[in-house]
Amino acid sequence: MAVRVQEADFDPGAELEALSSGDTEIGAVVSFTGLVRGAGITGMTLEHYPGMTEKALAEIETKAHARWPLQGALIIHRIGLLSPGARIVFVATASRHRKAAFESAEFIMDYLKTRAPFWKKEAGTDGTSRWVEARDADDSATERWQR
Amino acid sequence: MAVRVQEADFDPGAELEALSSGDTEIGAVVSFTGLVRGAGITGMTLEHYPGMTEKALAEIETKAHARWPLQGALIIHRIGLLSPGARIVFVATASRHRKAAFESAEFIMDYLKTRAPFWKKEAGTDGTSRWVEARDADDSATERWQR
Amino acid sequence: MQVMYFAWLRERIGVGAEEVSPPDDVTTVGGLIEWLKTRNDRYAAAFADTKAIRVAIDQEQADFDAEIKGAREIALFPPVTGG
Amino acid sequence: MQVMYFAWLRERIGVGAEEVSPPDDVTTVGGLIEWLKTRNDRYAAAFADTKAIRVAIDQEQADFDAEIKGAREIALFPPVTGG
Repeated sequence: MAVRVQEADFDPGAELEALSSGDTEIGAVVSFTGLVRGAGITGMTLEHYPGMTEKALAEIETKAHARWPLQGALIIHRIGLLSPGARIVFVATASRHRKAAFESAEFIMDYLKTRAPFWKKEAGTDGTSRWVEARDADDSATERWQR
Repeated sequence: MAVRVQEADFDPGAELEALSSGDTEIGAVVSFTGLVRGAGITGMTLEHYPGMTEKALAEIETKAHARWPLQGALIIHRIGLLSPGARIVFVATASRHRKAAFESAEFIMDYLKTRAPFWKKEAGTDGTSRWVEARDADDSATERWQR
Repeated sequence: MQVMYFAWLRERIGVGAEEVSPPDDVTTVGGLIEWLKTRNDRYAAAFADTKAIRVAIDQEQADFDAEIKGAREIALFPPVTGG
Repeated sequence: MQVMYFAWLRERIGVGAEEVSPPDDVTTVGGLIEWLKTRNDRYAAAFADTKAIRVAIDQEQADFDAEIKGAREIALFPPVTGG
């Protein structure tokens, strides 16, 4: 179980390798990488709530482990100023079978989107900046795991 | 759109980088890596149907593109002799949003499992070898996309 | 107790965190917000739409009915948008 | 036409591919398999359980009712297990 909140970029290939190597029970590894989309913006600033963030991400990972048989899970979330195309978030899960790996990775992302205290502020190409608004679709995505 | 069938190993990090770089419309990249599980086996041989395999994988990718708005998709499947822990298959999809990336990657894997002409033969630690049997759960997983 | 603000709530109020001592009849998060609104126009404007406000007490999600007695750290912020 | 066998079907029959010339009254995949079974015991044993056999005609999935007339390449194999 691992959670990291950092300004620095990360290496998805190295993270996948570290997660899956050394345990030949693992048959399936799923990863999600979230990137800064570039349309109309020059960059994005990620603010978070130090202390609570790490706690919230660890709780989400614990929930995933309780729900699926996982050999491993990893959440990395960047903070600070990010350019278009930059990696923001990385989630990876490892399990014996693909269904558990897919579902748990999607579950972690859905919970992260509505439960982890991060806020995005976009800097527009027109010189203005604005806080990104939460999407109702994200709430719905989280709720479906509670049914 | 890309499909590769090869004996050689591949580098998931490099493949993810190639899939996501240069297009800042991409907000979400999902990858699946399938690995040889080691319990009771010394290795596994992947047989396939040259010609039909590439065609079947390309058709699955086309179906995924028709169903979700994807910026990119990649399927790599290895053939030949593989050791425990070795990578067998890699599927990656790139989209604006995470739901399309997750669903399309899972869709491709579900179809690949029941439609692409690959067969696994395991070499047991007891010296015997056996062809892996198809799982009903894989048929069900494919069928849910047809409802 | 310490009250923390994030994102546009922090920007509108003008500080990220502050020590506050609400009167004894302020017992819930909702009450705390109503009391903060009386401090000045910046607070009143920031909290005009409380539907847009989320709460954590001592770094755990909470709601407006939650008791604040004994809390060390109360955080108020807009819906999260990470990931 | 060429008939191809894969996985345990190939092993049981002993070849991976062969040219065959079934009589004119063999018009479907199912008929082809029944005709192959009459060739010798190896074929009869390999095709004993036809529920376990899948088919592709000219590299496209097909079923037992499919017409074989004009087919260049008919592949018979167990359910696939890749991925």
